[in-house]
Amino acid sequence: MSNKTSASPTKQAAAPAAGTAQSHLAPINANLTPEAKIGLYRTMVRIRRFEERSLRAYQAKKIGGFLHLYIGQEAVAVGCCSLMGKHDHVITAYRDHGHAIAVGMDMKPLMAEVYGKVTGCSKGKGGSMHYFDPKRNFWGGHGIVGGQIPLGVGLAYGVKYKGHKGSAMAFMGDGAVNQGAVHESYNLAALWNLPVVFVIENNGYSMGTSQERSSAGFGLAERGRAYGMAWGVCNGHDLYDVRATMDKFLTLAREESKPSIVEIDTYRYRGHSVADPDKTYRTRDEIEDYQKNKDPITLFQKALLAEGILTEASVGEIDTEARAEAEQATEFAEASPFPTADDLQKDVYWEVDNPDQKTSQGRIFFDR
Amino acid sequence: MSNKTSASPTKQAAAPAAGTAQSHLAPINANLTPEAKIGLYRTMVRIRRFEERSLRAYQAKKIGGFLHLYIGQEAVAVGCCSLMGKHDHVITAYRDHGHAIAVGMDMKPLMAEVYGKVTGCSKGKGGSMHYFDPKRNFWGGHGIVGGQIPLGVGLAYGVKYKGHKGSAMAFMGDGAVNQGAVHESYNLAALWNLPVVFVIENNGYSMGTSQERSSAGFGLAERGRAYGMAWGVCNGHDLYDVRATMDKFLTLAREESKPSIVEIDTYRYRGHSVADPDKTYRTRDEIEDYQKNKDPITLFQKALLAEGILTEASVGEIDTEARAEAEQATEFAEASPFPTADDLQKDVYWEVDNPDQKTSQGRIFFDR
Amino acid sequence: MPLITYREAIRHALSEEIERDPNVVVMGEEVAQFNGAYKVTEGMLAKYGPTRIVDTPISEAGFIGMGVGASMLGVRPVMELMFWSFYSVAFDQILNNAANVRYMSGGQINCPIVIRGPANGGTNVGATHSHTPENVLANHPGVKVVVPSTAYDAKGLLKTAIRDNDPVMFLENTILYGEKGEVPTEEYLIPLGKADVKRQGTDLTIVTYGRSVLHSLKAAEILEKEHGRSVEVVDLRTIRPLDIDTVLASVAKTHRVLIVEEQKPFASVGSQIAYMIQREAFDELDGPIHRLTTVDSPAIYSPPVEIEQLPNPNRVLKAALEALA
Amino acid sequence: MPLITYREAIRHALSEEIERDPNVVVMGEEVAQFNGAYKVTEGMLAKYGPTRIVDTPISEAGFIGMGVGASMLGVRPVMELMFWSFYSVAFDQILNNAANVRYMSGGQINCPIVIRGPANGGTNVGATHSHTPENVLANHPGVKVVVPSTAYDAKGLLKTAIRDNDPVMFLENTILYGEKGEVPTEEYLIPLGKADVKRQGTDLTIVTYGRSVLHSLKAAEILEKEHGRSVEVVDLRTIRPLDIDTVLASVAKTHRVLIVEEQKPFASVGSQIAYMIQREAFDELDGPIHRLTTVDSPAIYSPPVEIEQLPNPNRVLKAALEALA
Ligand SMILES: Cc1ncc(C[n+]2csc(CCOP(=O)(O)OP(=O)(O)O)c2C)c(N)n1
Ligand SMILES: Cc1ncc(C[n+]2csc(CCOP(=O)(O)OP(=O)(O)O)c2C)c(N)n1
Ligand SMILES: [Mg+2]
Ligand SMILES: [Mg+2]
Repeated sequence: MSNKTSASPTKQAAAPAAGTAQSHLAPINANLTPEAKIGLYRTMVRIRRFEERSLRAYQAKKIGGFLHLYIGQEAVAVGCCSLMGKHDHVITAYRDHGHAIAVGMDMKPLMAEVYGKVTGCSKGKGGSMHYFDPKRNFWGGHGIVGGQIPLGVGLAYGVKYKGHKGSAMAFMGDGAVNQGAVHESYNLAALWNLPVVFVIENNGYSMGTSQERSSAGFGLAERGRAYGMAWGVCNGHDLYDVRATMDKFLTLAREESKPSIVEIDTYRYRGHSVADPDKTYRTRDEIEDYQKNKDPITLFQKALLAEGILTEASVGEIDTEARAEAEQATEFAEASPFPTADDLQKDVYWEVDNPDQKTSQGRIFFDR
Repeated sequence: MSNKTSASPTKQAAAPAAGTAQSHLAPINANLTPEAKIGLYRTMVRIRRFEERSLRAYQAKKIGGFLHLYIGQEAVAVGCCSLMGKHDHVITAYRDHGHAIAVGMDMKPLMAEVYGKVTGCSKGKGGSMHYFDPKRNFWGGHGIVGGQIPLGVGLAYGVKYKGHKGSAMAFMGDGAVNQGAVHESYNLAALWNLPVVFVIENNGYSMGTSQERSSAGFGLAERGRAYGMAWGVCNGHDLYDVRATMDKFLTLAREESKPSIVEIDTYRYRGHSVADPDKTYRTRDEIEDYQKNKDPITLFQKALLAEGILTEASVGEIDTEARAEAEQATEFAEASPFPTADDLQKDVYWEVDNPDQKTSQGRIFFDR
Repeated sequence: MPLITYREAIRHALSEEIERDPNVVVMGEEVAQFNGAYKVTEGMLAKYGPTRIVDTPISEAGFIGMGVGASMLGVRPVMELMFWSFYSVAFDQILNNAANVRYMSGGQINCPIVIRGPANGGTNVGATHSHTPENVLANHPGVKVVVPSTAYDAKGLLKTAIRDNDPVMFLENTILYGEKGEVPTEEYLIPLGKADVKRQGTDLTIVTYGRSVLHSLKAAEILEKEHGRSVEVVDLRTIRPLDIDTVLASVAKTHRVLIVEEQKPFASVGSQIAYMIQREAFDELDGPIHRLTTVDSPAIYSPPVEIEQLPNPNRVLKAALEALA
Repeated sequence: MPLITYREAIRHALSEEIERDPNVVVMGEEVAQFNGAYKVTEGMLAKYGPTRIVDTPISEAGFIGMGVGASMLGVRPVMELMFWSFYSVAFDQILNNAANVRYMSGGQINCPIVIRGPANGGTNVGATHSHTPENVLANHPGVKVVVPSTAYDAKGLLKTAIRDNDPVMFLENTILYGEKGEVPTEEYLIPLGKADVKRQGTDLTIVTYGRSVLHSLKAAEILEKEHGRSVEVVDLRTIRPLDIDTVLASVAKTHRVLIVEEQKPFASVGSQIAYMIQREAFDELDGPIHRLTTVDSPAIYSPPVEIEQLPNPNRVLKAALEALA
């Protein structure tokens, strides 16, 4: 029995094809101030330097568990999250460092979190896969493939229920689209006109499985058609294109309370997680092609250099600052204490953490 | 928040529309002998009389739990199952009486099963929702909405693995299509080219919920497009059309090992289950329209009368026989003993039931 | 006090909380237009409208997850599972998301969601529809688990559950829906984690909850009348948090214990209670802790046999006599 | 006997059974081309080809259900869950379909399927990836549950599991994958439901299984050397069927019991064992049965704290001393 689908070669481009050429002219981009553009660039650089630094920490055995790097995909999170207003929410999977920095989280608690320190954004309880910052409308960081998607629909439901003009962006990978919960979410969102944008970050692989080996049919976003839902694709190597495309679908969500699926073409340079040897399922050439010709940071840097907004000097400065920031975050993480065994049973129940407002009685933890 | 989808009126016909007019000319129908046609007719009548009889037994409180009647949908099961060869398999949901009789099960063990008797097809352990006859390639009878669909894909996998030219028909209702497991099954079947036909018996409602209130988008079978899968619709009131359409897709499965989704337009006359008061969600008029103008038995009877294959006399005879058969089945059920408490722990483990081939040790049941 | 059914008591709790708090939404399959598969929500759509009483498609993972997500934003969804058995398709959303998201976020999030519906055998609906998952649920720190046995308890506990800021799993019983009990007209709340001694006694403690309380009370009556034995019946009411103190106090009085539950035996709630009693009151025990559970097989359909598979007054009586022997 | 890893032992079992029986198929996420997320199936695609070693999409409900369906036709699928934790999305297929279909059909069907993968904490992968569902699985009659602690046991039990005609849940451990043990080159089978006394002793019985066996053995050594106490370590190996006789025999010898398990405490396997011991050997007990479990909260990420959350030799030692006190 062959696993080969008859349908499509690897990463078959989903029609309508991405039209990136004009994206920088879209008002959402054309209207950006130079400072704002530099800000976007800087955020991408900061994500990359943060992750490179965390990789070194992982190699030095300072970090446990998994470390799923976002390197190569930065334009997606930065492009999407840069469009967020007060009532726009974000939820994603375990490859969440980019989104966390893109929504404005500080590097220190992020680095402390992967170190498992009590100063981490999740007090060392979540780790790399579970960054959260509800105050910035960032709802994690989730480890079960596709499991966050119903929550994302719920965020959209909450926005609508409360009468806010807002949206939820529910991010997932190309491998997640074959989870049942994702489809149930599509149907619910379409049926009830919930303001959610399902964002598929299609980096071509789920671990070692290429899209053609996991997903039947042609486009991943195009599955939205089956539910009568709007859908689109865009070029995730081009920050302008991500913003231009997402702006359209976020507006659909905010203004008309309509859901949509957007498939963003992107690529990860590293293995699935740091532990993944990354040798069996793709070629060195393929990776290098992306690094040389489609790197989102390089491409945006070139654009801003061409626009005269960045200079070689400012590029270097931004980079130096980002490295320094990552270094400081690492020092902060190193210097921070671990949680203790006494912390184990905190943050399990709201009520236990708020004893003054306790209404329950009885034993709530067992065998301690 | 409104539950109304913007998409479609109730039971929007999925394109391509069913073309029933010529179905009787399709070779699969045209080549039938008169005896075979009478056999099909008889099976539909037998299903209806069986169910009417079981309904009376339910009303007389002889039957516990649920009783989901198939009345009005007979042409679907009979049409589909009449196409089965040696390596064609069937699995369905809890509304399974029609399929059981259509694959050739005897009324006696079926009636005994709803009576909860040890002579029932599942020894009184399954009840109405859980008819099984693996010897006739009938794999149940399943209660969890959509839960049987992965099993159906597995049957197709088994057929293919064993190198047989065959298929699996996996039946579900219109409400089941929004279960995640169903979508996972679609993708797997399409990805691996498994010989399964997903049959959606669209009777317009899942309990009290109309299709437009449960499913976004237009057609239910059309969702197959998202997976690059073949799909079709047909008129479930017309036995010939069911056979002509299903023949096409079963051939695709058997000959090319390709999956498909077929949506069959049908209607149930009774409430969701006998306990359902059936007053809140549809009109008397709607039901009567179906009973008067689209009854599958009446329509096929008319066709066979017109073809000169049935006569008024033989129609009456077939009906009398079917009633008598249902009555005898009831007598059999009434006369049969119940299982006893000693039977509770039989049929749980193969090994316990086959002590001569036992390899395990230790306690396998607890607290008895 | 007026006599109302367990079903009405739940409906009243839902209605009162909907009226009290605009964030409360009742959601599930057939809860609105159909008036509820078991008519718990009868009339509520007409009264509160489709924003508060919401019908869902058959997509338990999707809509329960959606409820969890909405609860993170402060909506207070009360989700009906038509049968608790259907948690099998929503397991991940309940026990990974609702139960863990607070922890994984270091306490930044809480999920004020209630998931409710019937969880019981005894209605001849077979193996897939008769699960009693209170042990599985309570095994997961992060959720609370409630199993009321009377109309009074159901109302007071459900109101508390809806106001609770943690996810509460509320397990009802289709057979109890029609049982009547006295319920005051004025508002009341029952705290989670408080057991209720439903009958006082001195010779044997029956620890139980849910419908088994009724069987135990009947058996206790017979034991008193026909055997002259005095049985105390402790209704746990809440499984997590657990009022073990009330149990231990009773054991200290009777020195003999029978646990009665509708669970499958292996790693049931009762096994946990047994472990705790012997661990914390070893010297109080005059003999081993006995337990009566559902007979260990999938739920059978055959109606008369299912009665024998489940706890029933006769089986409780027999088990109690053994425990007293 | 050659020393091989637990991982290799499992691979050998899979390979031998694939070679023996053409119906055996190994299936799961990344088992083929990627050589297995934990390299258990390394080299097998190259050796046995894509018909026998099959990569699946991330659709656990779909492909596990598919495996159950195929097993009804006599295929013998050995399904890998990359983590057992992901059973959360396949729960219905496992515990309604695989567990119940035989019963509901009155014994007409059997499902010779094995579901295997690691189920353990200790690798800092957080709350959603660290479930140990053996209690939940074993709660459901219809399935068998195996948790091997050594390379030798893993191989012999897995081969038996694959030949078993009932659905077998086989729970491995990522941390044990690299542990070496002596495994004979000639073929052997270990029957399910047979405990193994991994160490003889007279003062205390430790009932345990899985990785906790290793911790218990280490603690037992210290107890002997530093405290002069003789501890017997009973490795259950199989949870259902359960070799309670071996446990009871040990208790009759030591009169004191400590249960060590990596479960969350509420309604764990250990609570069931405790219930059974006190019920069947009450008079043998010199004191209450003690239990050491994972600390009752979702799995923490922080690496040094997770060590403290789980059983470890120190925690076992402390608990054993308490049980001996
Ligand atoms: C339900 C479930 N199954 C399997 C896994 C293991 N797993 C983690 S990530 C992953 C691949 C996901 O790929 P994709 O969705 O494309 O996201 P990417 O890693 O490319 O960002 C797998 C199989 C999981 N975490 N959850
Ligand atoms: C997972 C699950 N959710 C809910 C139910 C309760 N339920 C049983 S049948 C049914 C309606 C199904 O409708 P449909 O699929 O259209 O089939 P029909 O009854 O019309 O044949 C519902 C909601 C169930 N059995 N399983
Ligand atoms: Mg990917
Ligand atoms: Mg229907």
